[in-house]
Amino acid sequence: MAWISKNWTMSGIIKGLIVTLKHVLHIGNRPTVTVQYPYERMKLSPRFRGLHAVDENACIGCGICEVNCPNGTIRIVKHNTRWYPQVNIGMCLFCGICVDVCPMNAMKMTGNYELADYTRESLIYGPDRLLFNKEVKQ
Amino acid sequence: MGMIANAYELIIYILEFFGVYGPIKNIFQVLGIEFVLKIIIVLVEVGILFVFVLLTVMFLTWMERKVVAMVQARYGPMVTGPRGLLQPVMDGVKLIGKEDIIPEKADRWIFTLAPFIVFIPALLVFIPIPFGQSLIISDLRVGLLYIIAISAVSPVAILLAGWASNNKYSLMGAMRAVAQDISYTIPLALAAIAIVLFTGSLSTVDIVNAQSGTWFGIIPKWFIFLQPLGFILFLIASIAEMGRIPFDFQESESELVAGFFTEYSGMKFAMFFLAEYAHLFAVSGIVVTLFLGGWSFPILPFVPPMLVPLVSLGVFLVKTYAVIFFAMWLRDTVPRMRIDQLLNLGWKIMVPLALLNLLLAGFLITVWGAF
Amino acid sequence: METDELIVNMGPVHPSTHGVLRFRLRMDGEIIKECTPVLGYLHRGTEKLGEMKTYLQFIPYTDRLDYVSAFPYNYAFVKAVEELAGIEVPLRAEYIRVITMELNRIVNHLVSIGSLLMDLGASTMMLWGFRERENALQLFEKLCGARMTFNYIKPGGVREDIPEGFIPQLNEFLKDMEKRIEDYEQLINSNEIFLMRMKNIGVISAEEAINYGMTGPTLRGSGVNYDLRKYEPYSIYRDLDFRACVRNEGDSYARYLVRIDEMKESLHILRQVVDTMPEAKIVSSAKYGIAPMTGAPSAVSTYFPRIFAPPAGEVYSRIEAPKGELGFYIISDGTTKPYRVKIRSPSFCNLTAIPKMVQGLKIPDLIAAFGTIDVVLGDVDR
Amino acid sequence: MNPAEELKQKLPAAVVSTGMQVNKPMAVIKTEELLNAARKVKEMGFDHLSVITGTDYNDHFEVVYNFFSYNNKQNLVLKVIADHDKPEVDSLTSLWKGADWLERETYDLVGIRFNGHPNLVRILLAEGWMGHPLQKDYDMMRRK
Repeated sequence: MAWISKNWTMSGIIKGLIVTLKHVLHIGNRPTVTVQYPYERMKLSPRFRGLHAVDENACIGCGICEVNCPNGTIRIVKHNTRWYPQVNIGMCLFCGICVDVCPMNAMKMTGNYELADYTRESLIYGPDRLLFNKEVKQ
Repeated sequence: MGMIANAYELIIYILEFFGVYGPIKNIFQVLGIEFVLKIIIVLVEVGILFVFVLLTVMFLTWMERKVVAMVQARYGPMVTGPRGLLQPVMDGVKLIGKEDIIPEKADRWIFTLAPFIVFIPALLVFIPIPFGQSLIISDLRVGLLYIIAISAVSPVAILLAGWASNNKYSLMGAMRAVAQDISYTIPLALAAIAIVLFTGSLSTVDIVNAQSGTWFGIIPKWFIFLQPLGFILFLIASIAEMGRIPFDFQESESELVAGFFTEYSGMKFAMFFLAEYAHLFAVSGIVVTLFLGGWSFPILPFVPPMLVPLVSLGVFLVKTYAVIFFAMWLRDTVPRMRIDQLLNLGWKIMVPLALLNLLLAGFLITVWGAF
Repeated sequence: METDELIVNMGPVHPSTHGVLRFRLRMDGEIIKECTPVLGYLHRGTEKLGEMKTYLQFIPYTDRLDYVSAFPYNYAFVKAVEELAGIEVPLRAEYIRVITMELNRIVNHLVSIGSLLMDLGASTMMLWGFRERENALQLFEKLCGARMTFNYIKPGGVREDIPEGFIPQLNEFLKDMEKRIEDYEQLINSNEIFLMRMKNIGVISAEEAINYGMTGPTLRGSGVNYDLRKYEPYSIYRDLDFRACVRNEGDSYARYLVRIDEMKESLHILRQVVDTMPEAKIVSSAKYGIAPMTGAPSAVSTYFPRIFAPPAGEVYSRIEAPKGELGFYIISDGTTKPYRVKIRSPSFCNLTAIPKMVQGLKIPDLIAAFGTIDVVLGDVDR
Repeated sequence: MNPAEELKQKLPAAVVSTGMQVNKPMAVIKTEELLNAARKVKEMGFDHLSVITGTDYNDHFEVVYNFFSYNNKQNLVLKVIADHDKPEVDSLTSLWKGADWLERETYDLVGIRFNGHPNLVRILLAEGWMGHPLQKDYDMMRRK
């Protein structure tokens, strides 16, 4: 009874109802903030850390990224005649340490984040899928 | 039009209007099976009602999601159909396609039976609800009692479901549902009885008719103006009956996982789901019938008589959807209560208030009668 | 009537245990007679991992302890390493660190309050909280390229300077956030049902809270005016004007209000930081530094060393993480890898008190009390 | 005054040596005197037991207690050396309830037994786990 005598107006709930109604009627609010993902995408920042990319000409295959990777994600493998890193995305932390430590600035991370795949093997990105050629791109 | 009491007569009237009723009736009379025609017409009207209810229920699930989405600055379903309108169909297809799991330790028969016992009363409750002038399956003389009685079946089914699942969460959800339903049917019925005092009849049609017309030509003679306290009590009690936030203890998903239907899947789950929304629609319709004047509206006398059923149906639906929207809106605003707080509220506050309201109603009628 | 006790296993998969926590509840009907948390479902051996990784390699793992607020975890570890090795940090880097940490505090409290109300059945607050969180996450993404696991704060500085357009966006966020907090307060603060659910639930007195080792908002909700930022200032908190948010009731509602107040305080701190931020573009100290890379396409400046071995010694350094006192105990033997890393995680220590808090209450109260403790299971189980 | 020195004055029998842990005063306590020292520490106003750390040094175990006083805003570190073959120290659960889980965790991961703990069972690892992972001779390759 004490509770009802104190709260019989239900002012708190009514206040809440007003706030939610404001949202329904879009008063002072953006109507929707979500995006319809597969059809529209959010803008990524240039620093986004997604799938790796390796500059074909800059990389010297030194293996510093391999040593510094916290999770043992990177292995240096032979590709054609030179040695390049191979990244196992399934284990990758996307921490960016490999980018930081690369002495030739050959490793970078792209904005590609849709990396789901059907097999574990296809998560291993060999040099054939990671390499890019700076001259060709620019 | 005034003589047409229910949908059965309306169908006959329409058939007569097109001049086909006589010949059809003759055929059946010649064959000596006139009762078959009656059964057919009843089946048709009931069929139309059920299809209508199921479509409404599907629409309501969509609407619920859209209202929630609007409050929460989201889109809600958008992909299936225009603005996601066909999402309920897809959900139905998905649920039918799902594996129907019966837990090993469950009581198979009761487990299977329970969804039906929930689902059927949820449809039966529509029978005495007047959707519009002469749009009523059957104007029972004890309509209101029938509604309250039928609504009281679902806690039994919920208890069966919760017990048969052999799951602790289900059982607790079922116990809560029963405690809640019992303690809220009483203020609900008491608030409804106050209306009966005014009308002197349990028939829903009589209740609606008593609310047609206006005072001073402006204020419609709805019982909400005579019985504001009763309306609030009835609304709160019916939200509790519907089992929606802030009173959704029977499923309270953050406490009891999914309450009494934790173990249900596939079509059986869908039946609980449909029953829930059918209940929402029915209870909102009852609120409209009792307190918001049903299908009556001050402009109705000026509508050409041929269109009255249609217009009154429209009026009824607009009012019902307003109540439904309120329930959804409330759901998006408030958190869930606690079960003991709810019972406290029910027994210690709402029942005395409902009795007080009854007293007020009696007083009002006496004073009214004196004038 | 003879009744039986009901043993309910709440979790490890349950909607409101915020992950994979399990409560073993001994119940009398709906009343909890005994609550025993069972942990370890998310144990990943982070402390053992710390012994295997170099100091730099361990920083990404600290992100994954409390994935809701990873910046303070980055910082706490880095601060311990800096204390161990005696590294000076440039002022601008400290400012950037404080920006990230305070933003992360807001994010954490948004998630905390949101999930609390979700558990209470009000899904709107959760979605609204995530709406604002999204803006903050976009700021994080702009800053360091990741939305939740940052690996941004490094010994001796930060990974990169703040990008262009970051400060205006931050200012916009601050302005927006102020209005949003008003919305939240209007939506829930005085909601009668919310008050019924929160007031006098999970009460813990100041003495008990201290005795149980509770820290952070849970401690301040019990009336202990203690904030490490204030009374053991680290980074640039010494120069900032803010107050520790304290409530005296010690119940769930007090803890909730402390979080709301802290968000406002964080906004206040952020505004000061943005206003007084030094212009000098030095974000990494060069004590152990190697020469900066030339021709870097992005602003990735790698001043911090590839081979980094602090002197032998041990250090326990603690900060005020959003959830409470976060400490890293690092023992170095002079090699490139720590000899021992001990994480004093706030969630773990705060969770200690839950059996005491909920005894004699009901399952819904357990959820309310547990929600206001605000644990992240990655942090509890490590 | 340095609380470690103060403790040494009050309990000269218990304190082996005092020093600093970076900027926090530290006192090394005799193993068997830990409970007494802790009681004294609590009387001195150190009401917050921040963390308990156990470390395996191959030839001995160290258990480190970090205390903090909310009233005096002081830190104090207690260190106890435990025998490597039979690592046992007294439990502080009777003084700080927060020590309960911290000690269980230390037992679980480092393998130090706490005498007088009411419920010294594994907390993070599964029941029946073999060995204690943070011991330096723990075999990481063995399947559990």
